[in-house]
Amino acid sequence: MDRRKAEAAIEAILFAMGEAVEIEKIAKAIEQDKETTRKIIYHMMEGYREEGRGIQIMELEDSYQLCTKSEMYEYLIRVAKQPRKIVLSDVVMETLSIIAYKQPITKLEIEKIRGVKCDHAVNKLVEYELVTELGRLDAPGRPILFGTTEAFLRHFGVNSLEDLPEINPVQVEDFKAEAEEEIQMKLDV
Amino acid sequence: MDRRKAEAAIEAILFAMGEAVEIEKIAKAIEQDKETTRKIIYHMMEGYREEGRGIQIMELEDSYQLCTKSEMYEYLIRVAKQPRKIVLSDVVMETLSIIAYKQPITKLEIEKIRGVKCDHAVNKLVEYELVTELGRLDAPGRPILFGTTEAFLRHFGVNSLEDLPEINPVQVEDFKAEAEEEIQMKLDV
Amino acid sequence: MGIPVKLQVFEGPLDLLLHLIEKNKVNIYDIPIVEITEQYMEYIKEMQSENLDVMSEFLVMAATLLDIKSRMLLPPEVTEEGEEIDPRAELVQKLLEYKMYKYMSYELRERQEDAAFHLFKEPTIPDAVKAFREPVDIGKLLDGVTLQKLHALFRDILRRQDDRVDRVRSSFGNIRREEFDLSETMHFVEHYIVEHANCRFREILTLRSGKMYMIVTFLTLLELMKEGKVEVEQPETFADISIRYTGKEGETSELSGDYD
Repeated sequence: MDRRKAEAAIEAILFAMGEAVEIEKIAKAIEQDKETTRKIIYHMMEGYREEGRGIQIMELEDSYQLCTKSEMYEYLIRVAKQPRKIVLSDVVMETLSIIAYKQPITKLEIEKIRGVKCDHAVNKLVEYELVTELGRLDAPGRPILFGTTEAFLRHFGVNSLEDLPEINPVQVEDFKAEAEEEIQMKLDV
Repeated sequence: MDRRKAEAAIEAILFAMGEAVEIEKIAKAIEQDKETTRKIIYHMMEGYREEGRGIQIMELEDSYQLCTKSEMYEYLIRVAKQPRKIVLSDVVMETLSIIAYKQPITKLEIEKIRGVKCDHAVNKLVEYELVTELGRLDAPGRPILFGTTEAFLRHFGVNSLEDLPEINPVQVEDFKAEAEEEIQMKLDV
Repeated sequence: MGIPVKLQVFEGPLDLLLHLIEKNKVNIYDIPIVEITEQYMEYIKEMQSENLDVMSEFLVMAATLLDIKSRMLLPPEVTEEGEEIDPRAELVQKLLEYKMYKYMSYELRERQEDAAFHLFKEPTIPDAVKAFREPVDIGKLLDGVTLQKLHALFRDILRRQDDRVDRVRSSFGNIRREEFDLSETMHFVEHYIVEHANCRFREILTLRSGKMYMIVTFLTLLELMKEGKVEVEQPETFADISIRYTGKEGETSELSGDYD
């Protein structure tokens, strides 16, 4: 199969499936190995980046998904239904960030960090499919371990968990001060 | 708005909508008149045809829709149809053996023997063409009678049903009497 | 000291503590525990939350603060290495960790806002693809399944079914619906009486079996008496009944007809 044909097939697959498709499945469909497939997809991503295209390929861990380019948003909102925006409260966001950075993690561990109960927040996150149960900790009570989902990556524009905004302790200190000043201002109003 | 940008916007719109979009809506979104918009779309259709694309624009009355090219179906099938490994589960195998030995037999009778429902297993066997409907039992509800197919005989290298390994006749007699009594009772009630 | 902000804003005791530290512009590593504790207590006094769960979490922190405060008044404990232990150290670590995730949550929120500009698409799998059914290769499917295996399987099922039979209940026997033909029986009994002219009730009972037969025989006899076709005699209670036919032959059919 030549590259053009393979690219056409991959485009058709990603288009029809709509959701993220694992590299294994794509590779099998075009009868190539994973590495070759990945190279072809990267080449396609390059092609989509050029002008004249309204869509792009998003990489999510080991899966790929087609989506519209962000600069197309202004045209889209005139026609398309606005996607349901998940508005997360501060509590839920805090819980999510703890799960994102510390996964796999149990509710108890989250509560230790936040100093408060987190059942509600975790349940909300599971309901939004941003967080999922990963299994159980081999400890008394066999508590559930939670981790983030593919939807989380998509929602936060993160390609993989390694791509999460980095925690740089020094920088964090500065940023934190800033961020908190902002909150402070908000609270004082 | 230049043509390339307009094409990108239209691609994004058709992609995000998924369904057919009326020309009016598209024209409005890219702030062009209908005629210009149609020309741009025709140009795009040309492009999709020529390049190694897996998708195309379909014209439906005064609407346009993105869809996969039909020659891509074989690849889609490989992905969309989960590579479900077809194996005969124990349940299905058991059901097959019952049908082989007790044919013609109704689902009810199979269920009596197995002690559990067998709809799924029987349906699977029919789908695999190992079992087929032989007719109907002359009893209330006129239940379907099932039996094995020629494909079944062929696979097991059995010339006829009489060639099936024998079951200890005494045991079978006991069993038969039992099974029939049960069925009899059920039918009589 | 007044309460400058709405209390509900604080997501928990750590959140409140961080707020106080920030507000007092103090170093998180060197928390003036006396002031902060005082302010903290002031806050929770105002909270008066009815939600015990929420309140208890704040109270636990209050207890921790008071504990730290009292330990600050005592001579410092030292580790095995001879280093002084700051009673605040654990709290500081907790606060720092919480602060970090709180910050990361703002970072993530920003990312979320950027990512929201991408639109996705529902799956649109063509009908032709959806309708596709993989042809089943029976050979592959039944690979390794021999006739012997099938046979063994069936034997197994038979044995299992046998095991399922309740030994006690199954020995009760089955209740069979009696196939009883009323008019035929009455005919039969009457015919016997007509033919034998003199006979005994028990004699007739031996001809057939079943409770129904006994009952119908007796009823038939009563009917024949009513019609005056027979004379009966029973010397004593429970003794056998002798029957004598007094009617004419050929009248038998009317009787059973009433019961059809």
